[in-house]
Amino acid sequence: MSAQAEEYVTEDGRKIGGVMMEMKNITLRFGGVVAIKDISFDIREGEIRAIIGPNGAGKSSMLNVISGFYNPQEGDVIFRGKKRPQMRPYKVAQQGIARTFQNIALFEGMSVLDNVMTGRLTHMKTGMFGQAMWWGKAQDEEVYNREKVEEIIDFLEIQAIRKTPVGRLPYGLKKRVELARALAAEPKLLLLDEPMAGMNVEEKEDMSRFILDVNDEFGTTIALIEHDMGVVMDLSDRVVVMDYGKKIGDGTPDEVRSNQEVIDAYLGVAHD
Amino acid sequence: MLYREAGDFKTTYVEDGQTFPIKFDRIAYYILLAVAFGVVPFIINDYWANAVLVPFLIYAVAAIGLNILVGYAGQVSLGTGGFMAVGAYACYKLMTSFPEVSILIHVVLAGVITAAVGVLFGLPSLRIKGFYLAVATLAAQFFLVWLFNKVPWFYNYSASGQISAPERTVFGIEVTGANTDAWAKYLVCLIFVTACAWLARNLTRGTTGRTWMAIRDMDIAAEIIGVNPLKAKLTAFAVSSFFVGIAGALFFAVYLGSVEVGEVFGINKSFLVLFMIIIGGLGSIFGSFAGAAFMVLMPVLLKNILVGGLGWPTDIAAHFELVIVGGLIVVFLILEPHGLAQLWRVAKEKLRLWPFPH
Amino acid sequence: MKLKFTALAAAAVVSAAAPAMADLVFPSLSYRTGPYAAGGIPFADGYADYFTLLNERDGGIGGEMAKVIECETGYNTEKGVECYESTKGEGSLIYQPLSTGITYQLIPKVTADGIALHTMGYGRTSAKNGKVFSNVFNYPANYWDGASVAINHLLDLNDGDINGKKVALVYHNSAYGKEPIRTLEELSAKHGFELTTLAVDHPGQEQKSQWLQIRREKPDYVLMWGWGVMNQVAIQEAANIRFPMENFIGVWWSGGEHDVIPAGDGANGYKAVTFHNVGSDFPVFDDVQKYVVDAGKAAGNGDQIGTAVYNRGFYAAMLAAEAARNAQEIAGKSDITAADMLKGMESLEITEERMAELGMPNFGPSFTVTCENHGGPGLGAIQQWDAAAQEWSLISDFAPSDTEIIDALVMEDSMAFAKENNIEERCN
Amino acid sequence: MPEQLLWAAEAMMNGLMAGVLYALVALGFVLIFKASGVFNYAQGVMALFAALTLVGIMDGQVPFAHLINAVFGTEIHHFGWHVPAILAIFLTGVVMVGLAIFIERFVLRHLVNQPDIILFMATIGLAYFMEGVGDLMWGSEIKTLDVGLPQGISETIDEATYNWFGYGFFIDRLDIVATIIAALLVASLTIFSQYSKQGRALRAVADDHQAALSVGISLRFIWVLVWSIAGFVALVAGMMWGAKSGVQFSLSLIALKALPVLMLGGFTSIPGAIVGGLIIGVGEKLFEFSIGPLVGGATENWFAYVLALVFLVFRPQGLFGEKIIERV
Repeated sequence: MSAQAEEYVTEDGRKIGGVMMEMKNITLRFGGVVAIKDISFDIREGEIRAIIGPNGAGKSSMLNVISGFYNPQEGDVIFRGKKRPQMRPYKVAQQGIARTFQNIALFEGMSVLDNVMTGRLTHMKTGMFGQAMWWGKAQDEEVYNREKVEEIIDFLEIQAIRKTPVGRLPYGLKKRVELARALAAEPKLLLLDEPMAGMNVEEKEDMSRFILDVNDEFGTTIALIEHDMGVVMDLSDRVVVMDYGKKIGDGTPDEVRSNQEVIDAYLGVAHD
Repeated sequence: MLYREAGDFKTTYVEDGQTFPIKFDRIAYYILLAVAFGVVPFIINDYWANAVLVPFLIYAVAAIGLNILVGYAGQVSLGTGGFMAVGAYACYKLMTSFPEVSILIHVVLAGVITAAVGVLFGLPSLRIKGFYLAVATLAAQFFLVWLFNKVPWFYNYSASGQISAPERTVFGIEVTGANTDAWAKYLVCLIFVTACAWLARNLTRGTTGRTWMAIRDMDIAAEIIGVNPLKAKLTAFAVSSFFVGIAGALFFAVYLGSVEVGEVFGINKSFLVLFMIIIGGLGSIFGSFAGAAFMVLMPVLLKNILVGGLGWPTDIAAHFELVIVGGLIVVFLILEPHGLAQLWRVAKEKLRLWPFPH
Repeated sequence: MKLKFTALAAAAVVSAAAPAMADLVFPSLSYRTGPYAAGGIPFADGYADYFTLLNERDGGIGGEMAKVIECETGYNTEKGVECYESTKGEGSLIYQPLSTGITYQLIPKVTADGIALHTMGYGRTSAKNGKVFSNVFNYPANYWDGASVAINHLLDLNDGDINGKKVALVYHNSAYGKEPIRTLEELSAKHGFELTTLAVDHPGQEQKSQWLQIRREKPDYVLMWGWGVMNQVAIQEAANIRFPMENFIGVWWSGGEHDVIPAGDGANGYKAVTFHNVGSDFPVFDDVQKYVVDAGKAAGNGDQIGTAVYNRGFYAAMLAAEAARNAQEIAGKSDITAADMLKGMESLEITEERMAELGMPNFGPSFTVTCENHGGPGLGAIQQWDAAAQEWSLISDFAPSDTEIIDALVMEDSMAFAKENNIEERCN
Repeated sequence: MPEQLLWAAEAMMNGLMAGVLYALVALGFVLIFKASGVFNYAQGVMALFAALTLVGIMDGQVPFAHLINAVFGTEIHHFGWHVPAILAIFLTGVVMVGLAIFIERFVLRHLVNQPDIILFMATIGLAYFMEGVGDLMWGSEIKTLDVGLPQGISETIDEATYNWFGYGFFIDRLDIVATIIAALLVASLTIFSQYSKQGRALRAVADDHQAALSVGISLRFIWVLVWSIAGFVALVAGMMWGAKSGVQFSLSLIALKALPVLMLGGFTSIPGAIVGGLIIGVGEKLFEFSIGPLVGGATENWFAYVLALVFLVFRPQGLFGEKIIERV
């Protein structure tokens, strides 16, 4: 386990709090295949936590466990001090956990604006009947949330495309829209599954900036999976390293970098 | 340049979110409403009402309902005929059990009952998807028709098994039964269509609509961002069935006056309404109207041209009608798979630029 | 494109709405397409041919030419409504909608519009009560008569005693198919036979279960209220299980040539109830051959003459023409209106002499229609199929049904209808 | 009660026989869905069209006679010859291949890469179109189809079972023949798709369109091929049903009998179609036998669907599908 203090302030002045989410001895199987094997780690309030590892290490499965999409056969997920029972993903989302996807999962038939507005569904309170009547409560709510969404659209600099159908956008912009959708939920914990996959250097820089800004301005806790080691080491406060479903390293970027097991895994030393 | 949006700026989110953001459209819409309510009732005759307008309006309600389910929520249903039957029989039972209550309330209640039945048959949609669900809804279609045919309570134990709408009035004007005037039938249906379209528009442009579309486009992602798929799918079934039930009630009470379930609400009806929304355009309220108009008018028009105009024998004309309607459907799908609504959109975009295409 | 469409629509509607008076208009709501076309085609041909004959041979009815406006319904209720609305403005005298669904549609409409509706052997049975149904006629026989005539035939076969016999009813699972059940239940109570009912769901392609049950339970007689493909399959299945065909009796809608021919020799001996005669052995058909078929004016190929359903259409046209003639006499003018036609129908009298005069001796029963009784006496006969000769023949005379039971049922149902719709009794 | 059991066994046997026919129709669906992803609603109308054509050729009917007569005032109906059944079946097969080419050329080719529902709708349009053309070509009256298939109770089975159990089972000889033909057809289709070059191409396309294209398989050829095979399957199905009821419009409704089979067996599984067909056939017959009398009968239409529905709710992957692991 990492040896840092309970609460501290980073060099650039961000406040890292206590444990927000704790994964305890998680094991996940698909039939006979073990995707995650007895992994434990935690995510702290306000930090940027990275999960890295070679292909097939079980990183995405781990993220899916956090977001409630997969239910682990063994182990507990503890969120803000309470053990989380098995719950459907939408309930997890309602607890304030939002995410993006490795292969973009936008709603292709809708405009950018509508996509981002779906991110605010967890904040919409008007009942069906009120919506059917529209005038009054539903409209007020719509306008209020539209304002919130417009803030995020401004923040991510996608104003020009807000009425464009998502299907027509290039890859990089889609990634950004997906981030916007996740941010619109005003999450406490934001999960990013390879936010920079398939991007060129410029786009990566943009995305890194957005991620840091999100963490900085909104104080959002972020857990991300990324392949680009440079990016990971720059961005994150702490890193979990996985290989073949097992945890082989956990700590600050510097600690992980010097971990022999991690080096072996990345340099491809044969498993015995 | 008559049709344009340049200079038509929106300064509030309310204005930006309205149904017809372009001024020209708005005016056209109000004129259409004014003509529909203010002019047509005075010039309508029996033929236009019974053969064209009333069925068109009722089918439009059904098409809006099905479009919510298929076009917005992405759950393909082939049970429309069965759900219309629920609306019709619910309306009949209500009309005969509580004759003192207004028929308009009965129609709405019939919609509510159908919504409940729709939710029941929508439950499998949580586990079954795509064509499998489409075929599964046929279970509803066949079972409901069988049920209404089999259980005499539904048709008040009448010897014939037919249900007939008794005469009912609204503000002293007959709206069901034999002596209803053409304009009264038309107006009742028009009111329901307008109300339904308005409700559907409100639901689809707001939170509920986005929930449905999210489920349609990618149900797994939708659930992960916080959409309760159970609620989203079941509300889609409920709202859709509500409209379809209203359409069924009107179909029975106002349009036909008497129905037998197997004949009127058979599987052909399900396919017909599905045709309407696909030809009209999935996920479009306007498309529901366009599709209903196309499928109601086309056969009447063809018949009048082939038999009335060209004097062909009726059977050859009827066969040609099948060939032409079938052929047109295929041609339409090839030319514009997104339906009449998309055709209209493209035409409008062209018009915006006209006469300066560059 | 849009303009053209509107123009076409307008043109089409104008042509549909333009009134063309002066002739006696007999609209024919036919179904030459769809699942039931096999029955619809010969009926429509027979209906049209009779009026063509009158026009060609006699110069119309009482000097007025008869005009048949055919409109294709495809047995579809909505199309039927369209047909009605598009033809009623043309001075139509009488509608024969040929479908129970369309009949129910039109009952209130014709009543409001003052036009006569004749549903011969189908439609709403209780329309027989003219006190309640002012504009609807169903002479000479209805479904309940048909059920009773079939049971009477069984009584004849068993010297008047069918106590303890087992009778099964195979019926189309629809309003039409359920029509005879009530009557048969009453009759079963009266005569002591044991009734089982077997429903066949639309369309009736698959009837193994029903016929296996019949084979197990071995009823003495099987009655059938079938329609469409159900008829052909039922007759084939009956032949397959070796059910004695002479104990298998269908209603008239299960008694066409097209119902039995697909089963080949297996159908030999099958019986059906009918209210009109069969075969082409009538003098009038010589005239049809001469004035209609040979003149190239036949509605069909001319090869349907004498088939059961052609004759039914022909008979329907004859009754309509006779009613028109009667109406002309009463009104004292030849260009009668729909209101005159109603009077003509309400006092129609078909006698043996009149039918002989028309070249149709014993083509149907003789009967009279009154204001109270729009259904005639309910006379029916039994026809039997000869597979070798490929023809039907009547094996009984037109005999009355059990009016005691049926009239009570008619009264009950029509009164319920009157109460539901606040109709005052007439003819008092 | 042994008698009840025997009856149930008899109902089951007949259900199996009916199931084979359902499987045959379902097979037509599966073939097309596998190779082109099209849910071919027109399968039933294809059966009708094939049977109409078969009868028309056998009786030497003039195609479009009614139309020609109406337009030119002529009186032609028949060529005046009778074509032997075997030759007529062959010629009908040729017509069905022509139809497949027509469909590929004028419909499918223009709808590549459209969503499933659009393709589905196109086949409904096609169904209307073919129904109209079929009626125009051959007329809409009922035609007797006699290609020499035996009909009626099989006395051998009746006697044998009577001697064994004291109750003679009813098995229709037509059903026996149909079962044999269907079995042969299924076997030859399996052999064809396993061992012939075209069969391998077919499976490749079913597996992955893009990959198949990239190794030089002509998608168009494959489509024509499967639609031809489906047309031939439709012809066989049309013959079997048409022999019983005569060839008429209602033949097109047999498609509705195949849909629950597809749900149960899956749209892409040939063994699924066969086993599903048998389950549906037996299920609906047994239900009608046991529960039918209690609820008024005529349950078969909806029961097949409800059975498939309930099954799918508990096993969404269908009969032979792998357990679905959802991914994001």
